[in-house]
Amino acid sequence: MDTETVKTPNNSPEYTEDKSSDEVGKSPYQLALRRFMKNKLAVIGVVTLVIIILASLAAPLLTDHDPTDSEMLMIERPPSSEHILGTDGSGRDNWARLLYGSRISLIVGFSAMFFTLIIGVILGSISGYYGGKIDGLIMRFTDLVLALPFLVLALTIMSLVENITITLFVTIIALVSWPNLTRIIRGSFLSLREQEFVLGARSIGASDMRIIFRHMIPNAIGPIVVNATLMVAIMIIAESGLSFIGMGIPQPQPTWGNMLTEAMSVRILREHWYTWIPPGLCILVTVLAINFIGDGLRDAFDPKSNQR
Amino acid sequence: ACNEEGGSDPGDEEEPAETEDPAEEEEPAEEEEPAEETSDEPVEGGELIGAMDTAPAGVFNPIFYSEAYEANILDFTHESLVGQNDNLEFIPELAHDWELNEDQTELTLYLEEGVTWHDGEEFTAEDVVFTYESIASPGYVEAGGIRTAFVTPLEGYAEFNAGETDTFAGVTAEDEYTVTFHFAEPNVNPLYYASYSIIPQHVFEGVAIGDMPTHAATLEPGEVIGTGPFAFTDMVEREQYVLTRHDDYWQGKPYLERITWQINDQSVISSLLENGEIDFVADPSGVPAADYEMVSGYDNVEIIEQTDFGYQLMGFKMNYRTTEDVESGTINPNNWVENPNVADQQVRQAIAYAIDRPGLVEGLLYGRGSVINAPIAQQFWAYTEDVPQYEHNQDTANQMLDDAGYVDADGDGWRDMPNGDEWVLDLAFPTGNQIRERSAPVIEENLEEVGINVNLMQPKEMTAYTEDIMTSDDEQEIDLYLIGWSLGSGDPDPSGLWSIEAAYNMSRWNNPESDELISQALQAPEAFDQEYRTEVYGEWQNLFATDLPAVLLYAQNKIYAFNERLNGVDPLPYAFANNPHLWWVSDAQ
Amino acid sequence: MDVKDLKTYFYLDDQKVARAVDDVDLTVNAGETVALVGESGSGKSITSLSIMQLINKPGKIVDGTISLLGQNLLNLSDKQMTKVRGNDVAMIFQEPMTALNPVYTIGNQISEVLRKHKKMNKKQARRRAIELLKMVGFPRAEDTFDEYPHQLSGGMRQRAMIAIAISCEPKLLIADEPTTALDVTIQAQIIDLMNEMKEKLDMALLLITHDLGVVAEYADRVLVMYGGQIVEEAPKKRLFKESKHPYTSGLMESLPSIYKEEERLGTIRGTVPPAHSFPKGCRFSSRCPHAMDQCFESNPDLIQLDHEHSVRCYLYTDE
Amino acid sequence: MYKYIIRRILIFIPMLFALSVVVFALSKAAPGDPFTTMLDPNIDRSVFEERKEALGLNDPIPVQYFRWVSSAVQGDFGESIVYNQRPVMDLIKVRFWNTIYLGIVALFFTLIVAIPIGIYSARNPYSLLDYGATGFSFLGLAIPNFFFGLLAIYFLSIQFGWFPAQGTVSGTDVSGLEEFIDRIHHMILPGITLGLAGTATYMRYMRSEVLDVLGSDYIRTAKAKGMSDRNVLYKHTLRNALIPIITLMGFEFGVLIGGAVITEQVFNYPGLGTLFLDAIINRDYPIVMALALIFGIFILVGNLLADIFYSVVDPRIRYD
Amino acid sequence: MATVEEKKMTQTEQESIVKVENLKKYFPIKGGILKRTIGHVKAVDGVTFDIKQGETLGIVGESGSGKSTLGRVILKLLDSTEGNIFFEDQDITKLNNKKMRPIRRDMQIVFQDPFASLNTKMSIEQLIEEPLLIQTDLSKDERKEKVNSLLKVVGLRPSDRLKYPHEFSGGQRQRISIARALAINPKFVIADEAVSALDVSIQAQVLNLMADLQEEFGLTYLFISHDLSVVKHISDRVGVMYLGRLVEIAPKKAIYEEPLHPYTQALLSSIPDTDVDREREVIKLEGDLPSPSNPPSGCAFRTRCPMAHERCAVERPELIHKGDGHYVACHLYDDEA
Ligand SMILES: Nc1ncnc2c1ncn2[C@@H]1O[C@H](COP(=O)(O)OP(=O)(O)OP(=O)(O)O)[C@@H](O)[C@H]1O
Ligand SMILES: Nc1ncnc2c1ncn2[C@@H]1O[C@H](COP(=O)(O)OP(=O)(O)OP(=O)(O)O)[C@@H](O)[C@H]1O
Ligand SMILES: [Mg+2]
Ligand SMILES: [Mg+2]
Ligand code: NI
Repeated sequence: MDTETVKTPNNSPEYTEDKSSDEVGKSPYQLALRRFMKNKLAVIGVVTLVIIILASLAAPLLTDHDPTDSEMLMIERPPSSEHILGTDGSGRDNWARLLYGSRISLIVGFSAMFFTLIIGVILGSISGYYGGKIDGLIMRFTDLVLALPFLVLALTIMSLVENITITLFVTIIALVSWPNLTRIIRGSFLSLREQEFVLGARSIGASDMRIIFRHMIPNAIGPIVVNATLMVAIMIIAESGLSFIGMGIPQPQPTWGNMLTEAMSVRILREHWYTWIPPGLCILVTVLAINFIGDGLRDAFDPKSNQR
Repeated sequence: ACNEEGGSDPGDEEEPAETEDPAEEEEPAEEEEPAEETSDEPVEGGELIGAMDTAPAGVFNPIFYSEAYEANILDFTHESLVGQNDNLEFIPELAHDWELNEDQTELTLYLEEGVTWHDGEEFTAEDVVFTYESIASPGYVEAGGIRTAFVTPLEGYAEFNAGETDTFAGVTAEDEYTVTFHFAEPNVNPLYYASYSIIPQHVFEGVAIGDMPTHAATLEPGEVIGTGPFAFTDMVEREQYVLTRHDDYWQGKPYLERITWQINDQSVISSLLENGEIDFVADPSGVPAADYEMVSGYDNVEIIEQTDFGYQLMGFKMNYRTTEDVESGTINPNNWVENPNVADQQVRQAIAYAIDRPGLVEGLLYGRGSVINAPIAQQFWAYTEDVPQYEHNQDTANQMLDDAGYVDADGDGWRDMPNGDEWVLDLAFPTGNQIRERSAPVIEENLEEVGINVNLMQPKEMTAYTEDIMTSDDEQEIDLYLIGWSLGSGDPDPSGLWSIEAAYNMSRWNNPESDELISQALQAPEAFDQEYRTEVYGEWQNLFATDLPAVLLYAQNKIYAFNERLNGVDPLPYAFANNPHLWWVSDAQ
Repeated sequence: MDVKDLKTYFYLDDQKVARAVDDVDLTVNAGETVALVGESGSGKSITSLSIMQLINKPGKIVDGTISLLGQNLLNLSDKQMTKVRGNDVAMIFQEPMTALNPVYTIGNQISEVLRKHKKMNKKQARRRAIELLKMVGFPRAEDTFDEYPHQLSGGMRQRAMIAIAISCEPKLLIADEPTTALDVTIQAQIIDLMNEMKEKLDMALLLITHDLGVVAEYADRVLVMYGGQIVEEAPKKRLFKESKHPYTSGLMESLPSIYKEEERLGTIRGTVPPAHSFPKGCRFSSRCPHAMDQCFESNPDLIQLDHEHSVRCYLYTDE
Repeated sequence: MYKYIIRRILIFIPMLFALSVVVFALSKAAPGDPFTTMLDPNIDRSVFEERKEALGLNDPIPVQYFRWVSSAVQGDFGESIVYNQRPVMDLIKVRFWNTIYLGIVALFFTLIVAIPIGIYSARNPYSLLDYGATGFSFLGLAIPNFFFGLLAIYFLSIQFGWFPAQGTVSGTDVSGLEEFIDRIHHMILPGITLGLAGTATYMRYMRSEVLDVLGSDYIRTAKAKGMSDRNVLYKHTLRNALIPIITLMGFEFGVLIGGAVITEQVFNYPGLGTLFLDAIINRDYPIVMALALIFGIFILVGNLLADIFYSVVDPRIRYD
Repeated sequence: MATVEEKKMTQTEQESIVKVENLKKYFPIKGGILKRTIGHVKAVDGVTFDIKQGETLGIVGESGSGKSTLGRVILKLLDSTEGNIFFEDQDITKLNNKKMRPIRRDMQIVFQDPFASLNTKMSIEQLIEEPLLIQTDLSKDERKEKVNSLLKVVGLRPSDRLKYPHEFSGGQRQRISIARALAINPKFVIADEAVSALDVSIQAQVLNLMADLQEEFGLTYLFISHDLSVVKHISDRVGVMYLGRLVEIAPKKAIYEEPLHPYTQALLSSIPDTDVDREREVIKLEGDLPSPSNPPSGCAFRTRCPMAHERCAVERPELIHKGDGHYVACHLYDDEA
């Protein structure tokens, strides 16, 4: 044979593939962000949500009215220059309630998500990482909580307390909604646990904490973030549903949910669109925006998934 | 079993102590022709659909039912010995005549003959005795009964109830059609005690009182037996309750063949009226004030608006019970602790001046109500307008508060106590009645306008709320509270709500003068004279309005609406269903 | 079977075009075993899927002819194609674990083909399927018929796949890396089985693999693929003894052998470039130790060295 | 497979037990006792004490629990506090089937809409109908179901009069087929409202599952075998795509029951949901307990059925 | 050839670095109605061998024969069921995670799947730095220095530091894995199918690298693979596993030239070779690998063994020394001993 043996000089740098230069050195998070930004709906979602958040923060600048102030002689007035969206059945300014209501709806959504996330991540990672008895215990408990429908459990607990404040409300909701997230996180952890890079981390002597926080959570971040996002939407809807049946954040505190309960009359539906369309739309738009974001995140973190 | 209906229906109110709620089921046998009547002749046949917004709990037994929705059925099926007329005077019903002895300790009633129960049995004096015996019998309360007030003044109640005697001496049958009520002491309003609905002895005989609430004849259509013009014959529970004509009704065969109660959500009732799917909406909620305008615009609907038999108030928590008392359930004024925040009469009056009550009526009630000044139903003979009126006037309020020494001492914009302490009034209110809920922030605002710092408490659901105010009033937190009472039509006696030791005296108003007047008004034999009672009650109302344990806010109007095809409607001051056997529809075939 | 100028491109999101198969000519004669070798990503699977017309979006067969017994498959309608697949041409896939539908029994999946193409009834199909299962070496074929894929081991599943593939006695059997996922001892069994079946049914066999050992052992003729193109074609012996293309030689060098003792392995530096960014000239130029200026300029054509050996390299343009 | 099912049922029993403990514990955590809500001042407190004693409310907690469970097993959940001491079971009986029917209609609606559209979407991704379906599912998930219900009542029932707004029947005097049609007619709006979120969810799941399966190796095998598109879709794709959906269906029971609480309220539909809500508002704990237990059993049975059905559809699960 | 000779010399002088005695790893099988443990997968079933300082021991065997499990048990990534593991004469069998930590400095593993064995969320620098961070107290700059030099060692550019795994090809990733394993200067490296997922041309690059590194750092390898030719190329000694048991272990030459165990013989004969002229006789094995949860009695290979006799079914053959470090577990050779 006359062909020379081709040897790679041992220490010479390797040829690396030609990647389009903007992808080089991008962390997976940056790449996910890029993919996310390419998703039009998701970007629209973010913009919408940012606008809503800004509006809620800027509420005092956007209206002079106190959302809990009843003007007795200004009940159910149609929109005017004084009351942009008219007034409700207690003579409160709808526009102010919409703005301030967004605060509470968002606070409820986000903080419930946050609590749920904390519980879910802690329980899910313990369960998924350690497995065995503790896993069995946590999972049985999860099953048990799941054996009662969210609303039934939430209502039952709410009937036990007398004064429903926002904190309490959020706590109760979080207390009943953690199982799903826990299961998802456990599932990811269970499969990650057997992955070679986790074994690798253990083989270099990394501590459990390090493995969980440095290796497993970042790799489970996709489902965690996506589900956390969708959780916000679910919580906002749940709040409105509970408000509707009179078990939500109590009046006169404005939330979109309890604003919508005003629409429980054909007269309002027919004659006072300005009372129910705005909060209805706000819930719809916010939840849509959040769902768009959630979907965008899902695609960004897991480009293979073909869910839209 | 107090029946505060804490449900979602706006405009629905609490019933007070049992002493005042019986009249609901009474049917005065008024013979006069329906008032606003067309010249058309009544025709027989046809049916009617009425709507109520909450389903009855399901106990269709006059001696055990507890709420207005059940009353809606019982109003058609059961009758009493005596009824009431427009002026709230007692008139004959199942008893066509009666006699009273001199010292008003014995009332003898002569019953209609030939009255039949829905199942064809004849109605006799034994049924009357049986009814009262049941209420008085041991175990009645344990079984959930709450109507003992009708039998307590009767002779031999205590012994019979304690099981010491086998027969109840309070009500006796002289013969088949004569029955006598024996009172332990001279009674001021004996007919009131004879106004309870009668249940059939032949149906319940042998049923232990404890089993009565769950007996088929209490629960099931077709089994519930009364003497009324309609029999309860069918139901789809929680949806439809069907009343069918009692052909042998003693006052003549009713025109209508059938009346169906349908349960509809408040939110759609008005539009169902408009498109004719329902024919009438009446007690307990009627048409919401907010919908009045809309409903009155419907061509096919007629409206009857009348003052409600009750009132809404804002009470001052003048005293608190001690914790020990709360735990043992005792009400002992000697132990009460005064609430310094509202102890000053002048302050209470100033607050009354500060609240814009006409504004409330105009705004929240859409004008469909009236300001009320005394704690007796306006329809009663005992009601008087001749009391301090507290017309809305901020200047007066400010002046009075200044005079009382409640000035802003620390410059924070709020008035302080005369001794310089912070002065914050906690205002509690329940959920359930939308208008009342909405009035809370309005009142807060009114008071803040005169410099009073009001803290709106978290509203609570009705049961929890009344528990707070009544049974755990030792928490010493609440200063002001909102509540509404719908009153019984039988007697104006306010003792159930305002006598010092009444549990429902939520203000813990401790004014011996008031108790003095209240008992004076019931004192035999002077009180046999209604004039006298009117006078005493006038005095009491004045005392009330001056000492002011509560600011009476408004009385909401009941708005009854019905399809114009329905004729013969003639509501009483406290109820829509009056002589339904005379109702008829113009389009019956 | 004759494939000419086959081009299958993938149109990627960002305007890029992956030329996964670019100008492939390939002939398989009846009774012959042709091996298609090449590294991962060289386009072997896409070539075979193109023949079956199972290319999914965003891929597309852009050009070429695929004629089977004189009939151009690319001109057939979808419906006509379903008659060809499984009947005239059958295919075996690499992954025995996932290539069978987990929810149907083996028997069901075999008789399905028979019923479709041979119009057999249920009973006939069952009988024939059991025969086939026996033929591919299932001793308890009756039982196996009613078993589900997850109850079989990898080798057994691959045999079941073969049973499906040969059930209609196709003219051409395409085996895309049929043994890569299997152990050597099983691999020997499976390839022997395929050869046996080929012989028995007089099929043509297109064997796709990256394992030169398998090629050396079983093929008649070999095509070496790189970057979506055939870079060398020769009968087996000639290829192994006198490989011409630097890539082919490089592959041979880098293979450790159990019979030789080599201290160091030869290597080809770098990796296969992705199909959407081949170098401008010869696709191997970026890794070729002999690359000349010319190689970076333009892509050489396939040069016919003699009637059975051709190569795509400028080193041989002069000869 | 039988082994699997038996095991699944055996797991069910301790879950049931745990559930009953939780439900009981929740009710015991409630402040006060049934009699604190009986405020009537004319009734002597000692009467309450006697009744408490008689009801055994002063017994040790485990004894109370045992008594409750053993009578619950016999279908006796005690007496309602608010509904005048009516047996809880009586109250539930009347409404039980209403809720079941409503759930069935909702589920039916969900499946009948979601599955075909999901399949269509997956087979024709990025087609007009696919975009429509995606839009629908986004909206379906974003709109609170009570709000949808209100709009449905307003437009479909009141403005157009197509459907009755409330209740389960128009009258008491229909029967047979007529009654059946009448009932269905009444259940359409609440059924759709209740099923809306599920429909949206399943449509998306179905789409992605079918897409997933269509991309799998065995579908390629089936195509390579020359199977027609129909066969590939109905035989090879659907069954595999339905497997994950079936697992989800187990959870759907919980969603339906939770949704029923609100939906029934909107439509004033006399089912367990409205009963539950009334009981919660009135703190009628015997009813709350009974219903919580029943709902829990629904869900557990739902999961059980899903698992069993799953084991039928997916042979891999049968032998582990 | 000088290096090879030298290596051989040193090896014999060296003490064994790893020794396992009668090592067993059983995985419980849950089943039955109550999910009780109803049996065991005997993934590793009584394996004894030692590895000398500086040598490469190759382990071959079919899929499921317990190779990976063996590697993981030795590293104590899995707890052993029975038997002892000695590392540098220290019994590490019973050490807990914490006590293991300092020992982990000296033993490292490189995995098969270049796509799953690197945490994709960490940059190359973070990945290679991690062992340094955990096991040493080097300063930040020192660590950076070290990362750079390691990258050079495995043939990557220092500028690749900031990239992420997804930007590299399989072969490059395997280099990164190796760099990571070498970061804390281990004495002993287990390569679990480290090249199996790579294309031949890339595989050769990595194999060469591993050989170079062994030379440079005096490493000891346990090289697990199912590819006999690869094992032959890199190993000094080779062990053959079948169903969790070591059936033969011997110096490379002996295994490949005079395999004793029928299984080894069959294995060798079924490898297709590129030498087209050689005529080989293939010993065809019947049937599949039996399930490790229910291995045949006696000799596990007897079900497929062309030479099985009655004794094989009853008695489990033990490893016996056939001279020159050649051990075999087969009844065919019992009586000769
Ligand atoms: N769906 C697809 N989208 C984009 N590019 C694709 C797709 N499928 C294949 N390719 C590209 O086509 C080229 C050839 O792929 P192919 O699967 O034919 O390689 P192969 O030779 O079979 O490799 P292996 O040995 O890994 O199976 C690859 O470079 C791949 O990137
Ligand atoms: N975590 C585990 N639980 C249960 N069984 C296991 C586990 N890990 C491995 N096994 C079983 O142990 C046996 C040996 O597995 P192992 O992975 O060690 O084999 P291997 O020789 O490395 O195979 P391969 O070549 O496929 O990697 C197999 O039958 C496997 O199913
Ligand atoms: Mg391929
Ligand atoms: Mg392995
Ligand atoms: Ni009461």
